[in-house]
Amino acid sequence: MSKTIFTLKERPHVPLETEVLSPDVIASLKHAEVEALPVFLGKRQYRLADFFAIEGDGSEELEIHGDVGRVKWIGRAMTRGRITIHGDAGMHLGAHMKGGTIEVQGNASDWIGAEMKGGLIRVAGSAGGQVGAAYRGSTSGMSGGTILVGGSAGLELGMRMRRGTIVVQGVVRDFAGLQMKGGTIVLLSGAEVRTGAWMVRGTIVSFTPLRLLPTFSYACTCNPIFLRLYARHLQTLGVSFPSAPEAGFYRRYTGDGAVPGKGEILIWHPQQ
Amino acid sequence: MELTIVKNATCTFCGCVCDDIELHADGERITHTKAACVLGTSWFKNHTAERLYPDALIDGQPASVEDAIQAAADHLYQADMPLVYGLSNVTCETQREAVALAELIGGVIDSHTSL
Amino acid sequence: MGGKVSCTLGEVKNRADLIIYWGGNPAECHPRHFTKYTLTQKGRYIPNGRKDRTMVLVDIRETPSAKAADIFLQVRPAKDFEVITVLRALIKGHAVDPELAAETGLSMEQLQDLADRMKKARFGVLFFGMGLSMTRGKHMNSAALLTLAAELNAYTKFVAMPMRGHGNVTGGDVIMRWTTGYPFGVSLSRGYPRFNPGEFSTIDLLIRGDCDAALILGADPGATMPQPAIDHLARIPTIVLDPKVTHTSRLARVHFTTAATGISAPGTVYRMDEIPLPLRPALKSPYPTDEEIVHRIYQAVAAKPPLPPAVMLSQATM
Amino acid sequence: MLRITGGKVYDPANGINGEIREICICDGRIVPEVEGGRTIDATGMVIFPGGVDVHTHVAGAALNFARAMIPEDHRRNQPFVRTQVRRGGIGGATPTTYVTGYLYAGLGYTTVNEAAVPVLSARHTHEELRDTPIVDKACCVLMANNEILLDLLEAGEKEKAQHVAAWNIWSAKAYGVKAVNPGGITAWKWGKDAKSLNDPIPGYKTITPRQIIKGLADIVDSLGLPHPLHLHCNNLGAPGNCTTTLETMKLLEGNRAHLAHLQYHAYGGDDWFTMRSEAARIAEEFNANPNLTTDAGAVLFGNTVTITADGPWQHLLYKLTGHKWGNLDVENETGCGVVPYTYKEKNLVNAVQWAVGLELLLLIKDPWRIFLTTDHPNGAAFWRYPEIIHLLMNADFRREQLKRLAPKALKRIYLPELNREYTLYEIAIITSAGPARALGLPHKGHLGVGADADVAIYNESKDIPHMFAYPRYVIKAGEVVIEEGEIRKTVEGKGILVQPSYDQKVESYIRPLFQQYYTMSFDNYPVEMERIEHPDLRPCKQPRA
Repeated sequence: MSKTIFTLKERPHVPLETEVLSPDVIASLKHAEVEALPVFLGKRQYRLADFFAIEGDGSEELEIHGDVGRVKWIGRAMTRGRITIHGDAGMHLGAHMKGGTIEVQGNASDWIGAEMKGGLIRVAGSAGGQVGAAYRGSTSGMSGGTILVGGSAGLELGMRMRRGTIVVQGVVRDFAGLQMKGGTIVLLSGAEVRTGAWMVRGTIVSFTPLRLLPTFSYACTCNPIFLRLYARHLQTLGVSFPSAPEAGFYRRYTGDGAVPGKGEILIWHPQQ
Repeated sequence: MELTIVKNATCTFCGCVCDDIELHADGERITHTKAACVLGTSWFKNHTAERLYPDALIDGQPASVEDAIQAAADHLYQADMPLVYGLSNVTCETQREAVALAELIGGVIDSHTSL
Repeated sequence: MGGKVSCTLGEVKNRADLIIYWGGNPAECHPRHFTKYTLTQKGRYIPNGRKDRTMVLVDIRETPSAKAADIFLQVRPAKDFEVITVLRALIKGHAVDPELAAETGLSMEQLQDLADRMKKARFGVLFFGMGLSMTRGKHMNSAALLTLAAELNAYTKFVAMPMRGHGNVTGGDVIMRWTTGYPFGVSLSRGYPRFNPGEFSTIDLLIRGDCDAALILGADPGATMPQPAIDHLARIPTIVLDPKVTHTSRLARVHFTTAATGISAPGTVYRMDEIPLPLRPALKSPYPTDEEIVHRIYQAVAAKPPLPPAVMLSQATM
Repeated sequence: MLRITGGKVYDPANGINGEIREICICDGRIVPEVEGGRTIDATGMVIFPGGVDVHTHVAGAALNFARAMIPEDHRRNQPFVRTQVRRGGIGGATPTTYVTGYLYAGLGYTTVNEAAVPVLSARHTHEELRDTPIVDKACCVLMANNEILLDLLEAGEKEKAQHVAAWNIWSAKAYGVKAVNPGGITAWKWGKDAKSLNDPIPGYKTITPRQIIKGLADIVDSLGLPHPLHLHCNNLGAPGNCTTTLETMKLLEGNRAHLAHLQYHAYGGDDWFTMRSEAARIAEEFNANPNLTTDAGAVLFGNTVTITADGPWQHLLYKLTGHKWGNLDVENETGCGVVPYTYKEKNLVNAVQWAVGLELLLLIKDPWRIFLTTDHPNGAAFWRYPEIIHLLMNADFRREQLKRLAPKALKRIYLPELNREYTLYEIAIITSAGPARALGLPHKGHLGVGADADVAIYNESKDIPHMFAYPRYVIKAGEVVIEEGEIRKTVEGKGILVQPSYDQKVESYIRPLFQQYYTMSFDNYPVEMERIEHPDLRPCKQPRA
């Protein structure tokens, strides 16, 4: 299968906006057309080739090399194909995306997968704030798809998310699942404070004890079947967590009573 | 110096923006305030009509306003991502001009509110 | 989704029987707030002034404002969000974990008492200061208080208002809203306004080094901002307009001395409740106004070759 | 100098119905003839007087408050990119000021009336209007919950009330008087409402909404204001509110009045489940009351934001939708509520609302008395007017649209039975000639000699929405501002206002009360005349003694 390879020539001195780095835009273009695509360095418009050495014609598979930590909007609203970033990725990576896959081998900045509807984003390193979140004022954050973060993640993870899955291996900062309306957040190393604040519905699973808001109430202990199915599904994506009935159980809390909401937070207790 | 008295003056020191202040001025400085609080009084008395500073500085050296305007325009025009920041202790009329300028130079505009 | 429920200060003067200050110290920072607008004034429906009102102060330490308060509630640092969230649950009669609630520094009795007072007030107001909006949780703390006020309207009349500092900072919000649609943190780099606090807010931009020139007016970030932000301002061409040579002027490439707002420069400013007021300067400045300098810079830039018009690739990129 | 030749002219004020006529323009006005200058060949085109919006919310504290509340709407709509001739900005439900001017001009509208201005923040409204290019701007000052005025009306001091009202109009540099939910906003300051015309309003001893309405209508007539009392009736949006509206119409016999956004006041039923259209009853009564004019306040499906001084209604809407809610009470004068809203075809209530707006436009016989509005942005953004024109001009299209409604809705509305189709002549009346006349602007809304040279020229087309959304030319005060859908020039509009006469001594009556109730200095309250750019001071008729 053909690939289009982009190598950043030099880290831009201010952010570069490249929503054209998406398989939907690039797939059907010839090499020269790809080179001529418009990008924005602050207020000035340039050609994509001014910043990237480009190999190959356009394709559904984009491989990006170099430190694109200051390159914004890669994979915006993409519906298909694959983007692999060999380095760090900038803000709004895969925002509004509907399908396809984005892989980041380094860290990612803020707003990855914001308001996404489908597809998969996998970040090997850490992610910034507002992963899968709603942009300011929007009623819903991500409404489908999967975001997997290998390291830690920042503030307001999954803010107002409606559907979809976010899994974070490392510790997540404050307000994970803020005003969540649905979907699932899996926290393998827990989170700082205010997890699930003002959540209405949805599920947050944590494998590390959490300090909960006083407005969550303890409901029961359980080991729901859906989580075991979920674990099996996530395993196909390379994520594993304990789930067998003999391995332990979850303490289930509901809230946020302040809203009032019917969300659930499940905290894993391994069997001694 | 002739004494001027201004009634219903507006104090812009804090967000209360009291507009019932009486100011007595001798042309060079405000000598007396009525109704202002301690913060307002020191604010009014802290500014004068004297020429205490150069009109403009370029790289730390006194310069004419016209030269400084050109220098500022060059910097802002050349920049790819200029920032216009502050907007607190200036008038609304200035703020309107600042937005127009930010638009012209393709910049970011932001105020104390974002802090 | 909550909202923003507010009023002009005269409504507080005329009607408020419960006044709550949260994370603010008006006695020292807004000295005439009590006497001109809120606490001690007699109002149309508050014939006895101070006697007809209850004042509550919520803060992490006992400031001089506490002397004015009937009730002082000391919250543990960085626990405001938890307190407000508990209050939201209590006003609706929902259960709260007393042990976790106690971690806020307030007892259940105190919290329940405040919730009851808020519901029973005839007209309640929540003023919130930087002690709330600049601590852990930041904009969510303000959002929490605004939501609490909005929800209280299911039981009685309640409003909330930020205690804005810094002269005309409110005017900045107001004018940016009508010219750009957003109150602050707006990027115009693509030829139309985009809003994203955290991305286009000044401290974030400066600390990330994401801007390459700065025009500073009506502020002295060189004296107040975190060092990495100041360092970036010193690295890039910075232009300052100020009635004095400030900390920021000293690290700037270009400084303009301008007439002082309201003292020697005329115009309009907005009060914290978004009421516009005219200025009546008492002095004539030897310096031009900020307005004039900004306008002249505008003209000087406009005289240069225009940038090609921005291309709209799809709909707004945000 | 400009000559427009070969176009079909629709100038209802002068009885011209689609005749090919030449229009000549000099110094911003229509003149009998010109020598030289540019000629526009308008062959195959339709010429209208520039549009006049009798009721819209485009500037001021309330709208500006709403702007900050809906960033999601700003992102959803096409933004305006800066060019050499125009500013950048935001479109959507609450466009930025510059874009508001561009969008209105882009429809062929050249005059707008901002319908709700508190005196306390009138300075703000005028600052925004100054940043709203191209169109001429009038505004109405809010009066029906002004407590100093209510006290006088309660005390029966009509004459003094008249002087206070006139002083307020001049202080706000306004053109007309607006009454919103008379007494209801004052009640809202205690979390209550004024639902019946005859009950004393909370906080007062005896005064009722009825007395406020009658009192203000008398004052406006006595002052000889060019525009009658601009009234937003009590009980807006509530099922069964047609009773209140009918009562209000009766009450206004003997006065002139303009009933704003009648659509929101023409509902039957007892609750949200039984709500139905009462457009037929309302239209019948309205047809019989030639002293009244109205505007549609039509609703279109889609996203918008509702903004009204009617605080209690907005709180109810917030509770019904669970959406965001903004509220801003203005001391002693008024309030405002903001709730983002989506009108949906499958929602029974919304379907009825959509139908009622069209029904009123079709059932009210005299197009000179009902005007096209959406109560922007409440029913829909103004830039969607061409969609309503389409619905009015094409009954088949209307029937098609009915299929999109919740089927139950069809039993609650009259629209399926209505076959009337508007002509271009009638469209010119409801979008220009009629509102200009109702506003009392003799130099607007027509193309006769001496009129302001505000002209909209459309390509004649069967594609009605396209034709009206993209005028071929728009001329404002003699300048071609739009050509082929592009802004060519951004001229500044005028500020239209009146100076009604009042006894200067009234200031000494107001001053102590003001110092007692307000929080700013009395001397800083009135808007300075210098703040009105290009003022157009209109005369009042001789006051009735």
